[in-house]
Amino acid sequence: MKQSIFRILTNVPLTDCVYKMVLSGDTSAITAPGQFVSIQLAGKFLRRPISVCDYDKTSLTLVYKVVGKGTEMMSRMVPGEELDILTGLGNGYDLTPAGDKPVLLGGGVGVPPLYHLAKRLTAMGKDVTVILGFNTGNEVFYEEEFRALGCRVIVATADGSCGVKGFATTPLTDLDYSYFYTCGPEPMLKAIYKATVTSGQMSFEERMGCGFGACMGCSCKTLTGCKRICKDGPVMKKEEILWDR
Amino acid sequence: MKQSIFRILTNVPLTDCVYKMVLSGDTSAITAPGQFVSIQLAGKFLRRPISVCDYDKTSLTLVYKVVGKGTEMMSRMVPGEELDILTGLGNGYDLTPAGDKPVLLGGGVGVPPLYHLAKRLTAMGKDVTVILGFNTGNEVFYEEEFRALGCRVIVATADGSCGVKGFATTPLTDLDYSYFYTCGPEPMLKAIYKATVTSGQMSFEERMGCGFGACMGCSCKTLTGCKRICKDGPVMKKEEILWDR
Amino acid sequence: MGSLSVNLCGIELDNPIIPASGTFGYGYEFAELYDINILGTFSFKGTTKEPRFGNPTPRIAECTAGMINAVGLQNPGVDKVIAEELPKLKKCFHKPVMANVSGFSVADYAYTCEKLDKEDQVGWLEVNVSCPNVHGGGMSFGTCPEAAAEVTAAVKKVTTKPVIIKLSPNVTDIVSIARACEDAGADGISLINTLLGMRIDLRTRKPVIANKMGGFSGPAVFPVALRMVYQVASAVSIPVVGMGGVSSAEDVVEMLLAGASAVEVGAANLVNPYACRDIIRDLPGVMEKYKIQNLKDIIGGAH
Amino acid sequence: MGSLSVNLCGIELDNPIIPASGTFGYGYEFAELYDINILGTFSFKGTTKEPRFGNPTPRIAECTAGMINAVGLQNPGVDKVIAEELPKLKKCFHKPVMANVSGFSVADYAYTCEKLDKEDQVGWLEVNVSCPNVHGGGMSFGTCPEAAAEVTAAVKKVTTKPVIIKLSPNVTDIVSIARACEDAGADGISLINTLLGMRIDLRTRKPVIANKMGGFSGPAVFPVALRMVYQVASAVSIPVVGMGGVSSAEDVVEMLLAGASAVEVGAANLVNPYACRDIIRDLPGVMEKYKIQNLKDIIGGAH
Repeated sequence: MKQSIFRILTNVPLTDCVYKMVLSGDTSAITAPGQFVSIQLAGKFLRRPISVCDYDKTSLTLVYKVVGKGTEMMSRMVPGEELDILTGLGNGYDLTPAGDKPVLLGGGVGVPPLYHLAKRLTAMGKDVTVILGFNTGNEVFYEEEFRALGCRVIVATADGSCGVKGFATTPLTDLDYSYFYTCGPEPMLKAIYKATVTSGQMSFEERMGCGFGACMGCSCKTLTGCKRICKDGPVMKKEEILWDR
Repeated sequence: MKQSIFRILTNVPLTDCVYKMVLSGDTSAITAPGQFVSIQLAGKFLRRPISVCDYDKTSLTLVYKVVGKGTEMMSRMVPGEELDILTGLGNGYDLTPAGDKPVLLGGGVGVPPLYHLAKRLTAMGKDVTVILGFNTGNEVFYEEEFRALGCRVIVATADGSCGVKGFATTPLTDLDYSYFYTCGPEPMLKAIYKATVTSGQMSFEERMGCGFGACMGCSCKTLTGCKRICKDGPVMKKEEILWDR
Repeated sequence: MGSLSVNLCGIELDNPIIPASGTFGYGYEFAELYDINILGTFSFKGTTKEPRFGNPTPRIAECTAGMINAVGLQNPGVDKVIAEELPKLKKCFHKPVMANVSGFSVADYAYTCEKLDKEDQVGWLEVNVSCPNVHGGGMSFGTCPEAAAEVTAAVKKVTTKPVIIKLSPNVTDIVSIARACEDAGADGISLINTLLGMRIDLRTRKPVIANKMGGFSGPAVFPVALRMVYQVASAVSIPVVGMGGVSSAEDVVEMLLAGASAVEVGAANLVNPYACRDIIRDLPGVMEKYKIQNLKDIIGGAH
Repeated sequence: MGSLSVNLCGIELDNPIIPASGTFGYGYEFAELYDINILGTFSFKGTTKEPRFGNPTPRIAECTAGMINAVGLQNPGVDKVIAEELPKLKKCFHKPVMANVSGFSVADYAYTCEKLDKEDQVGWLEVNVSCPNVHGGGMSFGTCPEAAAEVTAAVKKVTTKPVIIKLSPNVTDIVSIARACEDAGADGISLINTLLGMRIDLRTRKPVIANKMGGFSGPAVFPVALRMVYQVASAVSIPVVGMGGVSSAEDVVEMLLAGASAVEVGAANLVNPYACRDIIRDLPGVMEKYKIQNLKDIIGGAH
């Protein structure tokens, strides 16, 4: 974990309420895809945890949804403004068990953390399939970005207005995959837990206090004991998940 | 009273800790010299009351001393920044009883509200004497500005490092004046109350809640009953003042 | 558009917004700024039997997201309020007004309430048993169920108007005090008055406030206020008026969900004199955002 | 340069800065960020007789200038704390540590304190009779002088180490409770624990926190904390540890002036993991600005 100042390079909307912010700063504390950062906002007491969409040595890409006053404040920020950010939070995805045909399943604002994961897996020469689930067509984002990485991309919308009609699990049935990685709302994670025939990793969300393991605000029970979503998670192995937390 | 947004035109230091800020905005609510404005600052709950140094139809000049975090925040503001300001607060000085040879006595940060007063009195053709009291020479400001208005200016410093050695009252002894106006710390006001041989008006300071007469936070007793420094003051007639408040 | 109206002890309010006592004077200063008849009503400056100058100054200290005041019930006394203030109030406000009353003995409270009961424009009596700024006064009544009940019963004897008891948050068990007031005949409960707070000036190394301590209010106290409103609303069957740090239309909705039938706005008026006008203006938009048809429908919705 | 050192119940601290229980774990997470031996000491995660998972999530709600938590004393239980946590703590922290203890009965408190008393590194026992987040537990002991005294006496019987009783601010008369603890043999008083608060989610129209209410902390509570520290410090002759919203070196000085012998820093650690390091770094400059030679000299200076 590292606390440092980042400068906004760009901040543009991808859909009605999803924005993409690119910042420049020290990303040396980020060690794995699926980790998150925590942003201090003027006038807000708690930091805002945001998953890392992509990063390199000097830049950080965040794709976030405007859900409250804090993220709305972020959406109004302009290039040149600076932010106090804690980087390198959480465990992130483990790439080693991916196998050669991993599938990545993202639901809504759960899509962003899968991008850098896909980048790493494709770079390793894996045959990567990405399933992006949304409620409706005008909510779809990052389809082309995943394609540009060389992934097979399947979009699913609940109302069928774009891609397959159904949920992220729908295309799974007739798909051959070696392992799965997912991030999204809990109902979707539960469905994926049931639908998947292989092992995999899931990224969870919870209201956090500190974001770095100090306050026990986001604890959950697992088959391997109590875990802190922010520090021992947000990514958990399918095998350790206890749904009745 | 009026609430409106002002834009900073300039904000420059006059001494180590006294700054001059010129803003553009709607000054129509300001009706008399000696009134004050109340400024909202990000992250501060209460507004900051600042006396009006000068104004015209579209611009407002504030000369303020950095005493705490709020005024320090103001001193770091740059041209173009906007401020939410309540204007036209307080009663201000009454010019009618000035006579033809009024004397204006200012102590430290009590000097600014006398500037627009001097401007009005000289415009009325009065023979105006201004006595500026400071602790030491490097705290002196606005001497030239008052001279430029055509006032006779006498500077007094406690350590004698500039002008007359002594207090604002020192030059009074051999001065012929028709009426007095003053603003400054309470010990100085008490001294002037004793030293002056004519009637006059004094401007008082107090910790304020609202600044417009609603909260009774700055009440004081006078010979003419309870008064609110912010609404019935800050200017009071010598005749009504009760020192043991 | 849905309705903003609520009912407080049998009197219909156009909306639940009520400037709190001590932050709105007797109304006419604010009437110079906007038409105060847009308000549900307002609670006028705390009135006592005898005139009071109040505490020495400084009476005000700033805090993070709030302020401390130690005014000490400055007011001209009930006779002068009736003779001089209410006629001025009547000129600019044409709805029933809430009369806020404080005292130093049960007899004081009864005396002042009996006089105000005869004023046509007084719609409710808000009896303040919780002023933190008068020694041996107000607050002691609000920290003990028996004393609060005694004041309530005495006031009920001398008025036919709805009696709302204003409670102090500086207690271990707010519910027992609220219940005691209800049992003694109170028609409503308003809370919270200010939290007892203090600041020290690092330069002088002395308390900022001449009276050392004072009443802490502002957005900082909102979570404590909301909690107590929720607790009291679930324990009594009479209407609850929620207050404490309310500064936005969202805060008002949150208070109603906690069980408030109406909402008082205090410190916010002192930093934004148009606070109540702005909140009333913003309420319809917030209701639409959260799919609220009528404000009445959501009172106590979080229980 | 003057001295930052203070004395807490006979043990000298290099400075008065103490991370508060529940915001600093058992130290080692923060030891990855900076050398925690710069601290005066720290109070480790509240420990109970049996292991506890605590309350369901959500456990956290944001507020203006603060937060509400309802963790509910999650901890592995005293035996595991001694077997697994303290050895890890010992590796990164080489000063006496403050052991924070909670319980659900007088026997619980005594049991846990007796076990921790045998640990060399434990310098003080901070006995929490004020947790707002456990039903029928902790807090009830802290809201009644007799119960607080009973816990104090029971703990004093099983330890020779200084016993500091941590009090709840959710009471009518904090002074009577502090005095009862002193009379029962307490070596110090620490306050304030969190204020009981609540938030409601306008979208779901339900309380944000699964447990409905929780403990409110952060800069918003500072004026209430300072007031209670001032009241207790003038009523007892044992050392007082001040806490509640402290986030800066200036806040620390204000707490010392109010009568605190040392100062705990809580919520600030959660939004700025380097908060205590920064405060210790800033103290000399603030002391110079306000012409303070030694911090010891100004304790209780505002009385």
